[in-house]
Amino acid sequence: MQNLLSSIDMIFVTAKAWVLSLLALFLPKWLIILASITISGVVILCLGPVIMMYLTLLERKLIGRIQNRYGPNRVGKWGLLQPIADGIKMFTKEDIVPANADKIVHLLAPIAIVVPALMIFLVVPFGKSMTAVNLNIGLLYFIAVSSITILPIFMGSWASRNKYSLLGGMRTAAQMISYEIPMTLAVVPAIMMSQSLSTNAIVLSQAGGCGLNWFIFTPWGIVGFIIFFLCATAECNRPPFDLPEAESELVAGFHTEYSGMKFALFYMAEYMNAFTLCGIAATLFLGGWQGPFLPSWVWFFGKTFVLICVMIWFRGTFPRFRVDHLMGFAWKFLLPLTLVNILLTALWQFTSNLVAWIGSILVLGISLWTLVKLNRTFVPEKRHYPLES
Amino acid sequence: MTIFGWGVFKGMMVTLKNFLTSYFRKPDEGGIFTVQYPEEREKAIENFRNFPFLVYDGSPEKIRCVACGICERECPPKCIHIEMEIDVAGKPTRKPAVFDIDYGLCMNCGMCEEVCPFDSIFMDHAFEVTAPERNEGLVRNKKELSKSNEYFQKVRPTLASSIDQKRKAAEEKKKAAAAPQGVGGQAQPPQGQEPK
Amino acid sequence: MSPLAIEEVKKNLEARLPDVKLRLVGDSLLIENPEDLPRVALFLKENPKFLFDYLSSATGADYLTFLESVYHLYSMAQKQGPVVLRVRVTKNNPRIPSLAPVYRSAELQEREAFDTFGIIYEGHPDLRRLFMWEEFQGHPLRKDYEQEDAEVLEAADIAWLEARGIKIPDEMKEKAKTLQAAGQRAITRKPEKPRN
Amino acid sequence: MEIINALKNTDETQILEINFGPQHPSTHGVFRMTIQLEGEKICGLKPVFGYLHRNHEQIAENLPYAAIMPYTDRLDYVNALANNFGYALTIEKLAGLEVPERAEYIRVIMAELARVVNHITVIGFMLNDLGAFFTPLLYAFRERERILDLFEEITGSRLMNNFFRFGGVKRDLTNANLAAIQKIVSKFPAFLKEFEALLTKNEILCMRCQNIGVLSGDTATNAGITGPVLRASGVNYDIRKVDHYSIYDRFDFKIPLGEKGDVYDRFYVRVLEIRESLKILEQALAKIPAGEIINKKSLPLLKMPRNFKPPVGEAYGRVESPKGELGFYVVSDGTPQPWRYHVRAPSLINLTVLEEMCLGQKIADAIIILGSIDIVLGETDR
Repeated sequence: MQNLLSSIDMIFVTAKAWVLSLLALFLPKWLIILASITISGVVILCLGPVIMMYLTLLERKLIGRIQNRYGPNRVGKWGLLQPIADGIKMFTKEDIVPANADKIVHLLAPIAIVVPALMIFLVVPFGKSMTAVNLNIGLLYFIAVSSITILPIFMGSWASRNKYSLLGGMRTAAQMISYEIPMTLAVVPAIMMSQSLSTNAIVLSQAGGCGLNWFIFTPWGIVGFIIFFLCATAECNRPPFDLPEAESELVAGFHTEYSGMKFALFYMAEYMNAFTLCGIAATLFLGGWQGPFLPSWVWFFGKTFVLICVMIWFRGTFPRFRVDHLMGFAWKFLLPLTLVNILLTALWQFTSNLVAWIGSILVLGISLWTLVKLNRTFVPEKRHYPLES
Repeated sequence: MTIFGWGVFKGMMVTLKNFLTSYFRKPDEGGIFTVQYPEEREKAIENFRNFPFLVYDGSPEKIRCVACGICERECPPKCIHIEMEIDVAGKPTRKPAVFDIDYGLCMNCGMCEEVCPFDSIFMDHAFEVTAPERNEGLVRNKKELSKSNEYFQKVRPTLASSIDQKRKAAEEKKKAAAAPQGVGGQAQPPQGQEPK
Repeated sequence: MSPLAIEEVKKNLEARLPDVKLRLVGDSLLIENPEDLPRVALFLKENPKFLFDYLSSATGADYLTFLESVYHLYSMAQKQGPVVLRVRVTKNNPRIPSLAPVYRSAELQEREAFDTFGIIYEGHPDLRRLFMWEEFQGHPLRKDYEQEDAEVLEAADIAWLEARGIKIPDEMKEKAKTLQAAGQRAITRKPEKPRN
Repeated sequence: MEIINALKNTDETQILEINFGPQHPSTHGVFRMTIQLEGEKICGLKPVFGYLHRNHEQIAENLPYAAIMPYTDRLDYVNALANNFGYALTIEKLAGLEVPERAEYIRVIMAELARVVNHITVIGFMLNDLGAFFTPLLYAFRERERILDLFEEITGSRLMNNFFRFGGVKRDLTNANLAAIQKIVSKFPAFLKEFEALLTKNEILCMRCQNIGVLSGDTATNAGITGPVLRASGVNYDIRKVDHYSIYDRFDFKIPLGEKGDVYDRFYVRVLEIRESLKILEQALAKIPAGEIINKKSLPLLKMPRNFKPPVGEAYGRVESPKGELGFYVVSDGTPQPWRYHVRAPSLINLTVLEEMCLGQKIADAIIILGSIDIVLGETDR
């Protein structure tokens, strides 16, 4: 039984090893290393778009259900072929480039945006020894690469020569740079506790205890997770932080002037970003692929999809932030909270017992109360409505 | 003082509840209310009015319309065009030779149905009217517009049966009145409604 | 407001503004000299007895020999009204002082009346056409307005369209040429008057 | 030298001018504004009208009185019944027609249902403009659908009702219809509760809506603002209470007033107004008498609309449409068609203060302010 489980767990790793050993029969060693990288790369290149396609379907289905609709259900059973139909539509659509657009940059932007989205996949640990590249500075790499995403969006918005796009691009730049900071700081506690920048090592440090050793089950973990998750939502421009697109304000923001496959590439990048950011959130705070009984990759994908569902849930519920509130939320609320959180982690490190729990909750409570008091604009006013005859 | 973030949480609970109940609630209790259109259809509502049609009794020659032109004149967007049929002797036959309705112009107000003194024009239920072109494609001529009384009975049962009763009563009354004088013949329009 | 009350309004107005000539037309007050309108309105607005602080409707009307501007005033504070003010001007020189400085609600309504009747409201902060485009000729609600035929193109229209690379069918060009030769504009037939 | 001058002037910002509409997802039709932006802040806004102009008034001046009724449906197509009501009221005033008791009740019931439909639609669209991805809108539409089904059953059409006639209504309400209305009315509060739980206390929504687009009561009165927008500014003025037209004096209902006159007040006053409308509906359903549905004098006119010639004169009738004061000014010259027919459209006049409300706000606020004013382009442009 144990054997069977572990063999299912390692099924992809074994398959790759088997293919490599087959190649080793007639290929030199340096080519095998290249082949190993190629196989991982090809898998990721296929995985990314497929995940994106089915995420769109999932999102449409879930939002449909939230809104008491069916969602797509015509193409294939339960609409399972809908993403393919969408893909065909996108491919066959006319590609419209505005007459005054900066043609080269306009073309480059959608291509450039997919690259960092795919690059992040490299350091995501999909399962036990299923990280494409086990970098010892994995998190640093992730933070660095994910912040590149701003550039292509700004390229696209600038090259379109459209005022709406331009506004969207400005918003993106401001928003992404601001949310980069609390996100990075929210990661710090996990690094502090696992004492490593490698994603694999972070997962390994959360092992055991039937999942109770996950970082989320500590006071700093839950705060860090919530902040990281909010920042991740903002990073990939998902509602309620979807200001760069802001359908009801800026038409479609930075991709107003894109159509056909270029538009699809923007979407692909957005969904892949959502997936990887949720994957990283699961890795950092939810124990990554750690979990009892089930194979490790099932745990990883399960956790990631739960987080994505929460993102979709947000989309189905919340109205959009306004630009100044959004920035204020990042700088005046999340940033101080992350700093307090780092302090808490240090506290936890030294006194890991009941005292630490009570102390952390006290510190958190006080800091939250102070932050709410300091940010009066975030608190709803009480209104009274007289009924007169 | 409520906790900061409570409103957000409550909203999320509402959407979660709707998500879950969409799987088992009935449509009129807040479940999914989508009607899967081409396969399923909503129950037709009798009073629904769309485009007008002409009623005939029995065969299309016995069309009720006498081409009096009241509907043509009262139609607010002027989408009806009628020409009286003229027989060999040059006398009007009290039958329409041409009866065109431009569905592209018609605004489904039901005015023609209201003003018609001969119970001949009524509003149909057919709403799947399409044409590739908007000028000629949507003009319906007399042949296309004429529909049997049975169709009328099927589409709007209560209205049709009440009108049938009314017509029958009027006919019997006329017979009774006509029998002693021995003059039969054409239906006369009610007093005061014949256009001058 | 009952006729008695309008009498009272008139009496008060005459007592306060003796040089303003007023006349009762039905239930409304006709101000003989258009120049007096803002003074009357201001008096009605600020007098604590009336406090007509709300201009409900301001519109024009064409009576063939003259143009009229009608104002309906209500009081939100006293919950009374309406007082109807009228001003008449000739068609040649339709100038009326604007009420927009007194009531802001006149802003768009006077623009509309300017657009549709050509009444020039002097002192209006932004007197432009409201619904029609700036280059539009004529005032569509005047009784002598002739409507352009949308289906027929004039020579100038064809030149405009062709300059923008739009192809025009030859028959339309022919029609435009004959129209131009005859020195006519493309005017639609007026809708026939229903019988009285 | 020029470069140095250019560098000196760098702290002067350039103003960005955008055309907002007529093709834009959240201008509620083909409304257009030219907005001048300084960064994201609005420093100038000019509304441009006329993209849906069809000269309703001239069309009406060439039609007999009864034939104008279906055209009034097309004014404010979200609640056609209120337009019918206003027009019928004006012509009855002009011709001195009485309306039978039962018809009055039917009118009030239908008009209040239309008000409920309008308000939930407006709230839904406003929240959609806020960026709530269609969820509140579709919840609102779920309820609207029930009422529209009822309209279809009673009037024959879901939106273009064409239901009122001079001196009465077109069709009687059966007992089954009354029971269906009763069912909707009794179910509605539960929906409103859910709807309020969804967003009214939401922090993001409160941040976005509170103290945005503030309109003071004095400005509102002077600018002729009416309807929920006026009442949100704290002015107690409801034509149902002031004019007591139809039989509104027989019902016990209150007028909710706002505190500050911002977007949030306008939003919440509408929610409260739905509750008051439900109160009216309940009372009307309990008290509706049996009897005629149309005045005997106007019965023959249904068959011959062209014989309807009101005496020479003029009338100005107004009703409290859900958007504000809907007025009709009709001048008769004794012929079958009006000499002058004018619509005082609340959607148009409520836009007078749009620029004032938007100045100094962010571009995202302009949209919700527009959404909270509640315009329908069919009425604005006529």
